[in-house]
Amino acid sequence: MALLEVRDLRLSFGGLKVLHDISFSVEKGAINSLIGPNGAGKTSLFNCLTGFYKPKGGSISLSGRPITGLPPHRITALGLARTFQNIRLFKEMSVLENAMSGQHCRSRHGIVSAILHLPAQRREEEAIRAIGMRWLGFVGIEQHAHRRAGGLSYGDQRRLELARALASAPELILLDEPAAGLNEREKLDLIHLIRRIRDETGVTVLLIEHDMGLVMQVSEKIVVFDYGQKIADGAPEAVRADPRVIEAYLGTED
Amino acid sequence: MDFEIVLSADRIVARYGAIEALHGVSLSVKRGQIVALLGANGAGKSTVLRTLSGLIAASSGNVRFLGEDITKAPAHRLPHRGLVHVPEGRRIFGDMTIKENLDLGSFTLADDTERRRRLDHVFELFPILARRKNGDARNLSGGEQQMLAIGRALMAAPKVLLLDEPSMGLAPQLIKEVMNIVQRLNRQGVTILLVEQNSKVALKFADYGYVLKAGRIVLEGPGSELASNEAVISAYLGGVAT
Amino acid sequence: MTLDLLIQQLVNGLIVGSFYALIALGYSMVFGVIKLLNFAHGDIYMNGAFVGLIVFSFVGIWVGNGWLGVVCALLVSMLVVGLLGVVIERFAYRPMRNAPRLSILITALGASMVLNGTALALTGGRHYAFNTDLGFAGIDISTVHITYTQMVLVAASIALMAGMQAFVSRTMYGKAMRAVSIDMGASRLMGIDVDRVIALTFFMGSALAAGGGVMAGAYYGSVHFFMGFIMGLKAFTAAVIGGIGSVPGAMLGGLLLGLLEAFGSSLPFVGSEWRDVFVFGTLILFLVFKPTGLLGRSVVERV
Amino acid sequence: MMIDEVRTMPAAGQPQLMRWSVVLPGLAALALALVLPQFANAYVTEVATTALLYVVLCLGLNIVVGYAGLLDLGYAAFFAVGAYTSGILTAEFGFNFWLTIPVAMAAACVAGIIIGAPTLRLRSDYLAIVTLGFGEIVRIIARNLDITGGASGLIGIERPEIFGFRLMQVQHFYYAFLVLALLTAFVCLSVERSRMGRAWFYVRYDEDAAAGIGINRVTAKLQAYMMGAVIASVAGCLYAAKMTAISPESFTFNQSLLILLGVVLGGMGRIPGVVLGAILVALLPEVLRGAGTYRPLVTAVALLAIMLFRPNGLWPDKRV
Amino acid sequence: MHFGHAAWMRQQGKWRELMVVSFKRLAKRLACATALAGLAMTTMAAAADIKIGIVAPMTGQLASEGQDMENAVKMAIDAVNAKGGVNGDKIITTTADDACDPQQAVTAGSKLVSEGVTAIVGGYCSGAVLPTLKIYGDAGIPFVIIGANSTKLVAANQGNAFLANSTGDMQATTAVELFKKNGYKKIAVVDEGDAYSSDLAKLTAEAFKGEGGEIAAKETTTAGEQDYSAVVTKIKASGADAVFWTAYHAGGALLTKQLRQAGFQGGIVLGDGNNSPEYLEIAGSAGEGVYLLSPPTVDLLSGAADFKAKYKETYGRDAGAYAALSYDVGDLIADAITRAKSADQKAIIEALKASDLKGLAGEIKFTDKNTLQTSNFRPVIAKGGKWVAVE
Repeated sequence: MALLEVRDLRLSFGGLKVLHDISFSVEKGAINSLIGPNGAGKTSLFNCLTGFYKPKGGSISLSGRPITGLPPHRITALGLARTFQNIRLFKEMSVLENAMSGQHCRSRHGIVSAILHLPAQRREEEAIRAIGMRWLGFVGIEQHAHRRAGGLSYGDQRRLELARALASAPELILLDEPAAGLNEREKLDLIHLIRRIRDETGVTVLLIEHDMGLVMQVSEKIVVFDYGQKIADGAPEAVRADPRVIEAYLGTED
Repeated sequence: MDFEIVLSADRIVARYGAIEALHGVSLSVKRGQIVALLGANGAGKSTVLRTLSGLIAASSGNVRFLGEDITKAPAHRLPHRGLVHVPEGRRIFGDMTIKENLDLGSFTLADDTERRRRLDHVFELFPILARRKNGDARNLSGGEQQMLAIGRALMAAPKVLLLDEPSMGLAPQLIKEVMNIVQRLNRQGVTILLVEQNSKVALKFADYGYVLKAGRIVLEGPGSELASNEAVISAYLGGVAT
Repeated sequence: MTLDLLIQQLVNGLIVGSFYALIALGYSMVFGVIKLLNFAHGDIYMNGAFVGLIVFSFVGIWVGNGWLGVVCALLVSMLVVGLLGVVIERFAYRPMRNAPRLSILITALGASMVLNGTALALTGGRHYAFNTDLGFAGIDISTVHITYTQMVLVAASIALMAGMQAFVSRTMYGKAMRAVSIDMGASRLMGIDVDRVIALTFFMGSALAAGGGVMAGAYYGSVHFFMGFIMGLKAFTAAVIGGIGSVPGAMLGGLLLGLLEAFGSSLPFVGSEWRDVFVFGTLILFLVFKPTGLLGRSVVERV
Repeated sequence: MMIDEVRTMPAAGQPQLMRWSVVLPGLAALALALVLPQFANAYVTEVATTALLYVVLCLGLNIVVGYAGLLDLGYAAFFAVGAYTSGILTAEFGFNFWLTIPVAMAAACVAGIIIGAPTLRLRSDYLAIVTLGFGEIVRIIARNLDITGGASGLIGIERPEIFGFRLMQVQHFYYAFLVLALLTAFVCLSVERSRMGRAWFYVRYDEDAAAGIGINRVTAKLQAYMMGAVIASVAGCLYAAKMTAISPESFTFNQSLLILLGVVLGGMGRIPGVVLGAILVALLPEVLRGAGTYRPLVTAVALLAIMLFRPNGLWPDKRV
Repeated sequence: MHFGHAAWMRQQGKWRELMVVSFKRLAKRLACATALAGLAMTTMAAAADIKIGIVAPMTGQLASEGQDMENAVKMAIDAVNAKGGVNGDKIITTTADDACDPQQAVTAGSKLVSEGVTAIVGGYCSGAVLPTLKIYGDAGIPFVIIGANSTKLVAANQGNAFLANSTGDMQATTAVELFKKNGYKKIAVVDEGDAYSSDLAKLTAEAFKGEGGEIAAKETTTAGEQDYSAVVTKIKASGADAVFWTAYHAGGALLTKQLRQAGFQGGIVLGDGNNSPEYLEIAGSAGEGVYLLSPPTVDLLSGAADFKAKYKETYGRDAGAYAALSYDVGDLIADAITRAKSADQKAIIEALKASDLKGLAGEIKFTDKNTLQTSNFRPVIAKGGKWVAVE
């Protein structure tokens, strides 16, 4: 059984169809990519998967559990984490606090135990902190733990967003244009990091990316979108050679 | 034709907050040309247009239009001078009628006779808009909305038109139609700077082209030359370019 | 309920509703262009009434205390208070345009308190008589007495609203106003000076509120610093019922709220002491179940 | 991009729960607070007691406005719920004062849920108006019911007894409010740095990002709203006991505004700032006594000036 | 333990330690403070001059009334001092502002108590006076209330407070007498939802029903609102002979105007809160023939002409509604101290109980509940833009 199963997913905004019967799946432990020209509906699909949009029809399941139409926080709790296209960190908080935020759905102590300073609550706090630090270490920015997140360099902000998503202990992580705004050097680091996520933690990765170099290098499978429809699906080499894909990207002459 | 430079950008740098999106882009557009600005998603094409039309202030470099420095000019001053920007995603006023949308295109025009003349011109170019002029723009199809966006820009009687991805989200048949109109406008004397992802289409019409990658111009040349350049393909689909 | 009572409450609702509508219109317009809940709007209404009274007491010497005086007061007050609205926008709201929502709201609250506090400081909390010679003459329908003043009042506010609607739908600046409320960025590409359009919106919204204030002052015969608070709240309720951001919605909402109040307080089980609970309850129900109001349009929220 | 440069930078700052620049003046202030009634007369003590009442209320509202970023213009309603619950139970049903506190807290929770659950999904300006309307509704209800003593309110509320000692004088209530204020500050501090406290910050900075990392936005806001309500209700209980007579006049929109002013003045979201703001608000009528009818204007100008020139308050948050 | 976060833990520890120490210290101080406070009280009472506290709204919407009260009390005290003071001592006054707000009233009250005043006079709003009764009561300070007259004050009185103004039920009695005299059978009672007006409305309704009258409608308006048309329509439809408005002049004027505008022909009677020139100004011609239950204002009092002139001369303004009564209360307190032969507060309270003063505003004699024996309200009618007595 695939980790993520999308069947006949449909989405529309006020009569305008954004996604037409999308079906694809992501196997556990894979690194897959979603590509397509601007306006193809990739981010809309991400928003459906993560519960920010309610699809008009179709189904989504994660590890066999249906997650269609659930609110975002429930979906995250079920093991699906995401990053945002235009980095959305809690910029006024510390780097560590950002990383710790991912643990929210994995912890349970509330107001009362915080007021009473219960030992269990303190242990949990300590654990959250440790996990936050661990993921900061994983992405390589633990030395900035106590800095203001907004003060990090752009590349480090991207890393922090990854650490935050990883801290929620996901089974699948969705990366929305992780390479946007990165330079070549940082992109290489990112490719390395994405591979480490899968290899060292076993988290499955699905990314949207415009940088084809990166996509071709890291993905085992690529799903291609155009006009809200899936037009191709396969290994990088096959996709790159697919005339429909070239046409979608470069256009047709007639 | 007089190939005088009407619009030029000289090493413009633009940023969104902490992110530098353009790292010194220079380009020039000559009178009567169609110039294509190509590149993959996220390369900064729209940002170039937004900087040219004053929606974003360039943090360095400068922009000249018809011999004047317009780097610091606010966006709303430019349509009147003849530099009109058709933004990405059309950005039509959905809750207003088609006629109202067109009227707004000539906002700075005081002369009602002239407005009517231009309106007739747009209606002649896009008969579909004339037929539905009192309908809400929201109800138009994607292609019709694109026509409305172009028509609205024409109401300002542009000397230079900045077109941002007119083909986006349109079916191939419609793309062809839109491009024909672009060509027709050009023949009527409108200089056009066209941003396109659909490079085949763009280069077919363009006199000159620039290829943008990660906020830098990586390639430029006459349209026909670029059309056959392998590097263009790799700029889109990745690989060894640059 | 007898027919007479029905007609009487209909008339009552119509009159108070037309005030609500005038004020609600300004709320809606401002909300439309800059998505700001202008807490100061009720106070602008109050300021309008005071400016009207001052003008009235001066021009009354030459033109008398009749219609001519009221019309003079109305026009001058609309102009002066309209400019006041522009000043408030320029110095309080414009610097905050990109600030967090919470800060903008508190700023609006502060602007409201400043206007209110100024009026209190200048008047010492006194109630001022706004005595006109308009009188109570009118026509009788059965036992229902409708004064000419009431008729003129409703007609005047309808005329103001119609004028507003015509401005927004016909003139270039009116269209620009709507364009700015839909898409500020695209409006700039049309050559629209967004700052100017926002200033204009504040001018018109404030002028309408001032017009409402002068009419209310002249009609009810008294003016005081606190008159804007309740009116502001009710007008906001009216704007929400009609659909905030929508011009016809504001009118509809105002009239509906007026009628709702008039009939609501004659219900046997709702005493007049519960009337405000009734109004705020309606507001809360609308916000929870139909936040777009009757004529407002829903906006697709995107991430 | 400059990944390497940043990597070589020294780690800045350690996690500091409290900085000495805050702790030292804080200790000094606390010491002063403890001995104040010994050299101050009843008037000064009374003003100081009012200041402590505002400290509690402002800290409570700070959870709603400062932490969760929800503009509440009807906060006095929860203050009223506490005061009336305690007042009715002691005056009409002969409850022991201390037993009324948990009842008042529960009542505030229920009121918080009734008003919060359906409305916390709304955009912030709508929420502001709903809370304003709710504040008015509570006041009108208190005014119109018999059990609340109608418009003239409740009288004869018993003064509380603790270990056989009856709180009677200004000084007694001063210390009672001081204890409550310290307790509230302690609670706020504990929660601020806990999982829920962080969740409020996350939601306030970016609701969508917060949802994306698994935070239930509505629940988080509701919890903040309820916690604010509970704090106000406890303050209300003690207030009723101190005043012995309460009436709807004490719970007007103006009261809500004053509390909000306290929160904004010192610096939203930060305990020392809020405490400072609360004290300023309580001192305002005393300091501005000569200003007469100009007082509201001075207050308003202060609020506006703060928002325009020091949007983070007089003692802003410099955390991280 | 929080390894790696020792600093954080240290802070936590300190914080907790601090709390413990604070609580211990607090308990000690609490005992200390109580003793000291008692001490302070006795020392302060031994001042040379006799100090009288005046509590009144000096700020806020009712500041003008408060100013009148302060002025008139001071006038009376000055007169007493000019004649040699009381028992050889001079009386000095100190004013505290209650702003008609319960919370500020408590602060003002504490201020007076801590200044060691011998007695206190004043109080305009019942809501603001109520929570202070406990403070003055506990301190055993004689308190003569000038304006506030809610019946709740009577209930909350600890024996040290005296109501120099007629209470609400007295006004209700006066109102019912007027209704009967004018032949009204069905009355509509309208209040503004505040303590004062709803209290008076309730009392009047009960009193009128007790006399066999009918309450046709009982309505409440919102202060600050201008449109009363819904209420007016209900009153008209109820067939009431007359309307009794129990709240203040601003709303009273609006209601009068709108009743007449809607063609209401019946009588209109106003409570004492409407005694203001602004009422006649705003109501204009609609106010003609309206009845008002007036407190004893200088204009209505035959013997107050000198006072009126002197007040105007001294303060440059007309004496307001409560000026005459405030002057009487100033006299009353001086008289009580004289009769008590000392500044002993218990003796003063006893002396006040035995008061029998013929003042400008009428006779001041207290019942065993420390309220006036005879009502000082008198009905007046608006004629030609002026209030004239009804005989």
